[in-house]
Amino acid sequence: MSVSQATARIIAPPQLSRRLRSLLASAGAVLLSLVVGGLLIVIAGGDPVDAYRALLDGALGTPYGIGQMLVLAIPLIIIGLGLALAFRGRVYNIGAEGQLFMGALASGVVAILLPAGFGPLLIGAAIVAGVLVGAGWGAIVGVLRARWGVNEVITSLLLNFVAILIFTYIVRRPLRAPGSPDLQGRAIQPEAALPALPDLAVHIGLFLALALVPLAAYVMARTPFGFRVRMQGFNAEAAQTAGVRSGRIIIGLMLISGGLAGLAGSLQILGVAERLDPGISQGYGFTAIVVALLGRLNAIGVLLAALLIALLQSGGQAMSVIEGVPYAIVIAIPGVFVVFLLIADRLARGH
Amino acid sequence: MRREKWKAVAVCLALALFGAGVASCGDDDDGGGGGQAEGGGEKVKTAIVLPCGTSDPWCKQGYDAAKALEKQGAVDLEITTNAPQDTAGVTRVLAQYAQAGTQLLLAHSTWQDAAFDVAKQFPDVNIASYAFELRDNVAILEEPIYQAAYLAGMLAGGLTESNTIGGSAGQDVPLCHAELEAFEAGAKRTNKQVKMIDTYIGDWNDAAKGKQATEAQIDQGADVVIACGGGPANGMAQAIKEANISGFGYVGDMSSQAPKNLVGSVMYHLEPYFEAAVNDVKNDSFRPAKRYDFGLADGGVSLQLNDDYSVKEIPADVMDQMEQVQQQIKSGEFEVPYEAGA
Amino acid sequence: MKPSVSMKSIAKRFGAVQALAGVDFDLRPGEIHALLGENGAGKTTLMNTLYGMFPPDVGTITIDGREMQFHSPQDAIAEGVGMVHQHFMLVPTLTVAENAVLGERNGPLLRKRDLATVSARLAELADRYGLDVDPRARVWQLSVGEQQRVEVLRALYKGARILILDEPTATLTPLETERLFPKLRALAAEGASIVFITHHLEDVISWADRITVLRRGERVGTLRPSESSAGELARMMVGRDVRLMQVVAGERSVAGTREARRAAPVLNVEGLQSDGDRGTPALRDVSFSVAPGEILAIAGVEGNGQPELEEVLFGLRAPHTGTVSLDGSDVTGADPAQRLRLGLGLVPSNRYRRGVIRELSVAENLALDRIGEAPFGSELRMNRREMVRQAEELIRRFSIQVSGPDQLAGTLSGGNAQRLVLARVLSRELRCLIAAQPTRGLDVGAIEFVWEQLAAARDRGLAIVLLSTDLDEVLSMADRCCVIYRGRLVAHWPREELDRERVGLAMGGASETAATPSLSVASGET
Amino acid sequence: MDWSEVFGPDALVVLLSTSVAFAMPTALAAVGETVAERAGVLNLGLEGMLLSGALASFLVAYYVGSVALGTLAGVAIGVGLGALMAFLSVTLKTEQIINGIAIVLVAQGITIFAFEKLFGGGDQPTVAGIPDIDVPLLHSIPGVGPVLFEQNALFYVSVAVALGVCLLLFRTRFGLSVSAVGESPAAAEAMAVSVARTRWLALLVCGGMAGLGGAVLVLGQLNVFEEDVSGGRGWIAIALVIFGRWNPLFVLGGAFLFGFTDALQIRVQAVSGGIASTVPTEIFGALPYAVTLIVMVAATVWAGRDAQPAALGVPFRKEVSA
Repeated sequence: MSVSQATARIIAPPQLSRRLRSLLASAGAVLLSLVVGGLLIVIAGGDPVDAYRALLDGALGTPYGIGQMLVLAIPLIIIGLGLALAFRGRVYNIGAEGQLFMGALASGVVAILLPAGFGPLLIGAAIVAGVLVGAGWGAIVGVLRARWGVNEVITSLLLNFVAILIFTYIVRRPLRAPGSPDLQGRAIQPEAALPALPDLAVHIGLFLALALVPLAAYVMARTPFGFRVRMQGFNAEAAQTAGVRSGRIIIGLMLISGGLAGLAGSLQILGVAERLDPGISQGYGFTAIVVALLGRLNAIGVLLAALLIALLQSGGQAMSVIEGVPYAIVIAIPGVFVVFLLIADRLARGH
Repeated sequence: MRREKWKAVAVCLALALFGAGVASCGDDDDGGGGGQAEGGGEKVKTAIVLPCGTSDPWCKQGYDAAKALEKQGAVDLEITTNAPQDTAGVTRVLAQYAQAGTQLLLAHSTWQDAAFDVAKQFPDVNIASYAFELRDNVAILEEPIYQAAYLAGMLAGGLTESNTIGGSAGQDVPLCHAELEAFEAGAKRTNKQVKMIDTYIGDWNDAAKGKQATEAQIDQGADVVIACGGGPANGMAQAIKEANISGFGYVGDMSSQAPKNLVGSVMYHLEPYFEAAVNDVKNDSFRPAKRYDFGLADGGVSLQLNDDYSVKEIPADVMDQMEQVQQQIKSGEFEVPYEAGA
Repeated sequence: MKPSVSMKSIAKRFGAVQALAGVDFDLRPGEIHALLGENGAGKTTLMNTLYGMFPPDVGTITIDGREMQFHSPQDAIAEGVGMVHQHFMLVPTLTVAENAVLGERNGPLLRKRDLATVSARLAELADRYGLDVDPRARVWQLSVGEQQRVEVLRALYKGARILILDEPTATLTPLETERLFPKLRALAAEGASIVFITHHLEDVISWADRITVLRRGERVGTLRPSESSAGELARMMVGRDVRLMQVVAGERSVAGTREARRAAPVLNVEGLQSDGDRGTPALRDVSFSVAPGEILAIAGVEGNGQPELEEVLFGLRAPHTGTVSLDGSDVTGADPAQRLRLGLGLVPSNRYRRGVIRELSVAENLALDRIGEAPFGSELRMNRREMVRQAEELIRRFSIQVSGPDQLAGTLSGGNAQRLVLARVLSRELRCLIAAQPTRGLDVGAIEFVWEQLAAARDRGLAIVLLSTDLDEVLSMADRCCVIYRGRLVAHWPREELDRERVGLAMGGASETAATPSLSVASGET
Repeated sequence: MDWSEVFGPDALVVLLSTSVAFAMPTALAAVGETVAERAGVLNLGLEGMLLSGALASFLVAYYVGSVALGTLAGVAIGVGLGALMAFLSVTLKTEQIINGIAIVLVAQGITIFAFEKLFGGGDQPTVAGIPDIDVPLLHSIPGVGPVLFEQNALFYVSVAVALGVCLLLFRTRFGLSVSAVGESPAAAEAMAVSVARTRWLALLVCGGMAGLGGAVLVLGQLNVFEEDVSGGRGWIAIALVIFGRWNPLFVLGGAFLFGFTDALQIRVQAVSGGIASTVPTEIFGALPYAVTLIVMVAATVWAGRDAQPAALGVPFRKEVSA
């Protein structure tokens, strides 16, 4: 019996159901990562216990704190759902960050330039614009892969750089905020701003995000599309032979994951920054990859994972404030998460 | 059997890797200062939030100024470095401090939206940031570094033999644009034929690109250069060291990076800013919040010359001219033109 | 005479399967020894242990009287054991010489002149044993027969005195087979000991010095051809009297066939031209048509275009020129989805690559090509209950051995997987069925089942195209038969005129048509 | 503007020599990735390996004061991450794409943390630069000389290593094994070439190359470290492998083409201070990515994927069955 199998026995006894095992695996991974985090905290000269306590009540101590955590969770949930679906079909969209920025740009432009007086319609228009442009940006990648088999990882990745450059230009020149000393675009019209919940101070995009979870779950588990995506992911040739049009699936997945990233972007503009601002995202598109994986490419899982990462990061800031522990630790942890998750996961399944 | 052996090796390597990451984190004093000072009487509970590490010139200036105030016993200081770059993230950090009863928040970057958001949520907190609009409890910090750049430009005009000077910046934003324009204007003042090359590399951190940009300017004959932004400045320093030409440091004293080649640095001093803000908080005069703008006259910015500079002699007359103008600026007779660009 | 190899009570278990249960086997210098048995009898497993692919759980292997502990093929090769696998273990993108040096351990460098020496050595061996191949050719450019020669050559190059050939004739034309064995005989004459694994009785009787028969991981016996008959060997293999396969199709009246031929064709194929994966021509001007209620068998040996034809017919590969039409409507440009809808069905030649999805349940696999169609729900919702219900019925009708509809398809045996594929394909409304190698790798029981199903479908009026490399299958199933050679249909007979000799020769390219100049041009190209 | 300032003989020489130098880190990483991919492993961790290599080499050079040791440290950490990638992708056979991304995330976090921990509050630390060495005779060859033979020691080392790896792939038994396991693992295994072992080694080489790239970036060019100093070079390197059709020589060529466009855009700005103000600088910024993207797509569309190793991205499981 090999080392790993031995460990597997310990982590997850074979008699347990597959689902429970992978759940245990996730839990184990999270635990291990927290241990590593603790190690770093000690090195930074902090006390892990206090630090983690600070982390918890920083994130959950007050309504406002909870609200701030949710604000971060919203884009992670929305993008994570799209990526989870795409990854199920083995379409590795690494370009969510760029799609987010393109979506944000589109809805920002709409929310700034459209004449006032539309009220909520303006919000609607802005969001639609964001989704469409995000989806379109994703579709470029989809078409290249579907039509000529161009590796989507690379194309989506390179397009991130391009998207961000386009965004930068717009906020630097045509739509720059008058008087700003830095890269900041104009503020959106007040009526385009998403209303926020009292004392939580979370924009109502939250409900949209939450509503998407069951929807995504349904699409993945109950619809032929979701099933074809899995077929494609498991065995593309067999899927094709059974009449699945892989090209359409690939483009579809890029449209959906791109569109959702675009949606996340437009919510960041309308609900958080309320102006065209490069600060709407710091690698959310990449963090969402972790979320999708940590969530086991399953909708509920994505929801939980997003909340966990959000808790970690918003709490992590509290930690750095209260315990004086460098925030960089928090940047390191998600990656450590995935590594351990991969290991624990494989061990749980055994060879 | 062999497979197990491989696994064992692999595990070791994987662990060793983390080990490396951890071990390399050495063992000196912890970066952020803990808020141990128990209820420091009239001390103002202050926190400074920095967008970068404290070895970055921009952040170091803020860090040092705040530390200085702490030493004077004026403030009871908390520090956050490497704060997240996204608005939501910064908002969280600021909010954390506001929540912890911090009286004065020094948000050391262009964080207007975050500041406004927190200011609305926590009416008691006072915030100073690089905003461009005022709120009752959000004050504006100005960075008139272009004034010092003008003086630097005057020296550059005198130093250049090729009559070509260069400036590279992270982005074409007003802050940098004004700095480069002033540098050019200053140079023109001491040397009519001066030609200035501007390069915007489109990245605040990529020192390699910054270096490349300066080198390209050097190839175009530039023999005195300046930069705007951490990456560009670091790259510039390395480039002039290798080409052994002259240049000016940005925001902080960068002479340690190119001791022989830096004529000096256009310095940004935050002590007066922070001091003013702290005092306003102390005397309840912070609100309605104001625009803190300390130029050359008030010691907010300065041109700090580097004694080790040895590429060539600075012509005495140029030096005198520069010092005169410095006086005129201080006395207000002369005002450095501010060109924010498109 | 002292045996060069002697294996004592070899046992090997894979998970639940006891592949070998204490098998004895010995091999003498200079003999050609046939290892006979059905699929899954353990022939290959036994030889893999001798070749060091994996160690036996129990048992000893002695070579020239010394006991061996092989941990990898390398150890075996070092002891002079060489193996020619059924699916050639050659790297297509490398040259023959490079394939030969692969895995060699002498020195890190591999300069041009090292390869030159190797090529020289190979060339020398080649004409010593008449195994003509060009050492500088890239493997993917070679025909199947040539590739097999490369394998043998490589084994010799690595100094093999004990040569194992796994199903050497499975992929060869009768002609190539005719050429292969004398060469083996020559090798044996020089003192090499040769084992060849097969389930073809003819080869055994005509070429083996001794025969060892395996059944279900046990040795049934070892005997000389002179001491036995085909019938006896078959009985030893299967453990019961084998029913003669011809019966299946023979039950059908010739009248029925004629009437079928009068009906309008369902599938019409005109002048197909297509390339293989490597961009070399694979199909050259292929035309045929199939009528309802008849089986058109297209016989051929591997590497002559059957897979490409299969893919083109089902829309998995686009032809350069030519048309495929179904019930008169042109479907040349249609993708599999559309063809399925028009009533075209496919039993794919590679059932694990294209037939089933291992990670999905049997129930899901049974509904694979009707997801989103009634009765399995709409595009908005799948009806899993219905899926399971129908699955249970199909499992019964096609007697698929499973614990239940939820069992993962990946856990099915080859036979059951094929039953699953048939169940899925035949349970939908079909006009025409393409059955590619439907019985490859199946045991006798499963083969009979598949043939009965196909015959039944034919009798229900389905038009069937049968692509097969198996002569027995062709002879017993075909109502009409073509032979595909180097991408061309080179011969065509109605059932009445079928005979083993003719078809065999045509498959080898030696039929009367095969001699036409156009073909020699073709062979020049490949 | 005066284009002779960009493409005139002298200008061109300078342009080329800078682009070659600045492309080197990317080039090294790309060649390393070529080895990994030819062996059948898609290593997306490259950016992280580059970044860690940069930090490690900087730290050692800074504290020990030896560029040589620093470089070795960079290589070492790269090899370490290569081992992690191999452990996940080859030993545990988890999804390669995901492993790579995880490695990048870890590397980014740890480097920022460590650097701030060590230097927070102090002056921007720098290490001594290394002087350019003019190769006797060769450097006086007009054109080529200044471009290739007036660079610093690390540059020559890099060139040697890069070419060494090409030889490794084309002129050694290991190289042959690499193509074999990348093309048909089963055949390799049957010929006693261990797929696991070969892929492990390939990934160690890949990691080492990326680490070296990081070292060259920091010790050979910048002499300073800062967070995210690798600035996406690792990602570009991966694109360049497809761009170069998995042939290390073409990949090298691609890397230098990329470096050239990058140097070109900065230079064009410098030459025409004017253009920068009218033409948005972002267009210059996007140029290198656009060029890579277009050429990569074109390469795939025309050449198809036949150059791609057949088993790329597919974990190898020994077929143990009767």
